[in-house]
Amino acid sequence: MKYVATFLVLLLSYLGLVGLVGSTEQFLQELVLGTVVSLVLTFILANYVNYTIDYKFPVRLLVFVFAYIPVFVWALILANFDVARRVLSPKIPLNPGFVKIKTDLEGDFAKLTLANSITLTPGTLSIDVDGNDIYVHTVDVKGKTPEENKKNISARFEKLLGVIFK
Amino acid sequence: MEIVSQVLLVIGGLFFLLGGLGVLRMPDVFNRIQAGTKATTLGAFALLLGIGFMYPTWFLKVGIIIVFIAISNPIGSSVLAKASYKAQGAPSNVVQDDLKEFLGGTEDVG
Amino acid sequence: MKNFLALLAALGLGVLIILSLQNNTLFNEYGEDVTGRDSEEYGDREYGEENPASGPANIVTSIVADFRSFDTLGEITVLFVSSLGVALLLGGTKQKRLDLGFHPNFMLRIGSKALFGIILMTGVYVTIHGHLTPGGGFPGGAMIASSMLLLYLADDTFRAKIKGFKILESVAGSLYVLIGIAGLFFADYFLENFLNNGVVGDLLSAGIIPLIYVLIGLKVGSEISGVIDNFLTEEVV
Amino acid sequence: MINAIVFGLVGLGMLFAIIRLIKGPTVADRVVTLDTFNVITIGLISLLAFKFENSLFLDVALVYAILAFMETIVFGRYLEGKHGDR
Repeated sequence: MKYVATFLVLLLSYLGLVGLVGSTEQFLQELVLGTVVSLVLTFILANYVNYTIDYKFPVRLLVFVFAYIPVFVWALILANFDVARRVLSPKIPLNPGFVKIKTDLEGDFAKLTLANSITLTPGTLSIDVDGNDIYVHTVDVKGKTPEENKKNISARFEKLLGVIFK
Repeated sequence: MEIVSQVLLVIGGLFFLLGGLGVLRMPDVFNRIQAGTKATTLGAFALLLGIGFMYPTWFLKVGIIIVFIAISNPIGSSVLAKASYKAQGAPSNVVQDDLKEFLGGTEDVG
Repeated sequence: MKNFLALLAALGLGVLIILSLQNNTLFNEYGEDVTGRDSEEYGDREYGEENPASGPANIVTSIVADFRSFDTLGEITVLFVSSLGVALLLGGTKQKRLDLGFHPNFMLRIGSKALFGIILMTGVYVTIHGHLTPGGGFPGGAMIASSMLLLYLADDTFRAKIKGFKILESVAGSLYVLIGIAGLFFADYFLENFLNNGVVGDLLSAGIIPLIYVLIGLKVGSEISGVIDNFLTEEVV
Repeated sequence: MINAIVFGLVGLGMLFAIIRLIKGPTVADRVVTLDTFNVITIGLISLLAFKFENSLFLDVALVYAILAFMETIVFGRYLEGKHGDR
């Protein structure tokens, strides 16, 4: 199964790089070449990179695209207006601190996605992940304990990510 | 289509401006990382999407760049944040510092 | 005062360069267009046309990998010698990863695996499309090596199978010379093009240039990866 | 018209980043600013693709993005290592 996942990732990135320019014949040439190259690289690399995939993957992808990404983009836009408000005010309002957030997610890619989302949402920047703790720099410290911070910062993402990465 | 693309381009430019301004105005390293990363990520998304709407055949390539920036930008800033914490410790105005127990305290190295 | 003079000198030079690119009679008494003085014969290639005498859609590539292919052979020899020097100085027999005393953070460790595919495929794409797009073997090889560097930096214990790289490098180098000798047999000169030129803009066009660029990409990528490996490992005492 | 506006905005952003790059009191500040500056440059290269209507500039932008990311990682690891085993 890991061979299939690696092959798909490599082939999709090749096709994305080639793009849709050119005639159908050219595209077919690129497709054949990309398949060959991806096959060769798959057998070399599959042991280094552990991409995993299973039969429920299409459903998860749909949930990711249609439920997670809108929430994420909305949070990103809010984050930028927050930054703009802070930058443009004459005296920058700050109450910074380093806090710890507990997460219930299992799996490395799930935690990576959560950490990336935390970085791109209002006022927070994830610094490191250690087991089930995420260390975060926030501009505005609100709660003291990891649980309170979780409610403030990451709860809405965790619910969705729990569905996507089982 | 053209209108959408032009609006997106201007939005992208505005957020790049905001990123530069944020890096210039924020008082310490961690806040600079925050402002810079958020603003330039959204700016790059908007600008690249604007280009994609103008020339629909480029959409796949634009998508690859967007995916790459979406994954790589937060990782880069987290690496930088950890390195800056190790290099100069927490800034003086923090209210709470949970990171100290994890990364260890910093003695003054100058 | 010194700073001011330096700034003035830099500004003056900038103005001179900009002026010299305009169509005026200040430097050029006929007022000719100096910006468009590339060789017309090779510069004006249309996509979808039958290929002219020799060479790909990209004129820089046609110079590097066709007209001056022998020089390029010399260049990759220089790279080979420098990587050999690094291996001679720093390489040993029993090696392990250098213990830096600090570890990559979680996000880099996992994220590198997600990004590795994109970076590697970009290197492969740039290498393969060297005759169609700007780029080619040297930047493509550098991208492949940088994907390796990412894995090295993101994982404390990672080591590539460096023996495979050495084999790849020598095979690629030998094949380059073999292609040159084939040119001697099928055409007239060493490294002369002996394949069909095709149509400008196709994937299979420009004769032996794509082959040569793929070989250069493999060679550069494996050599720089070997150098990175030598710098990040140490001998077991 | 639209080109001039967007190029102007992006250029101003670069200018602010360069001021911080020169001023930045510590190495960490400069590296952080360079990271921001690189992403702005990616945007600028993509804008060139828009202006010259040539998708090859997007390849350049992608390669620049990858190299900028590698540069950030290398500088970050260097900063970490400079201050010993903490």
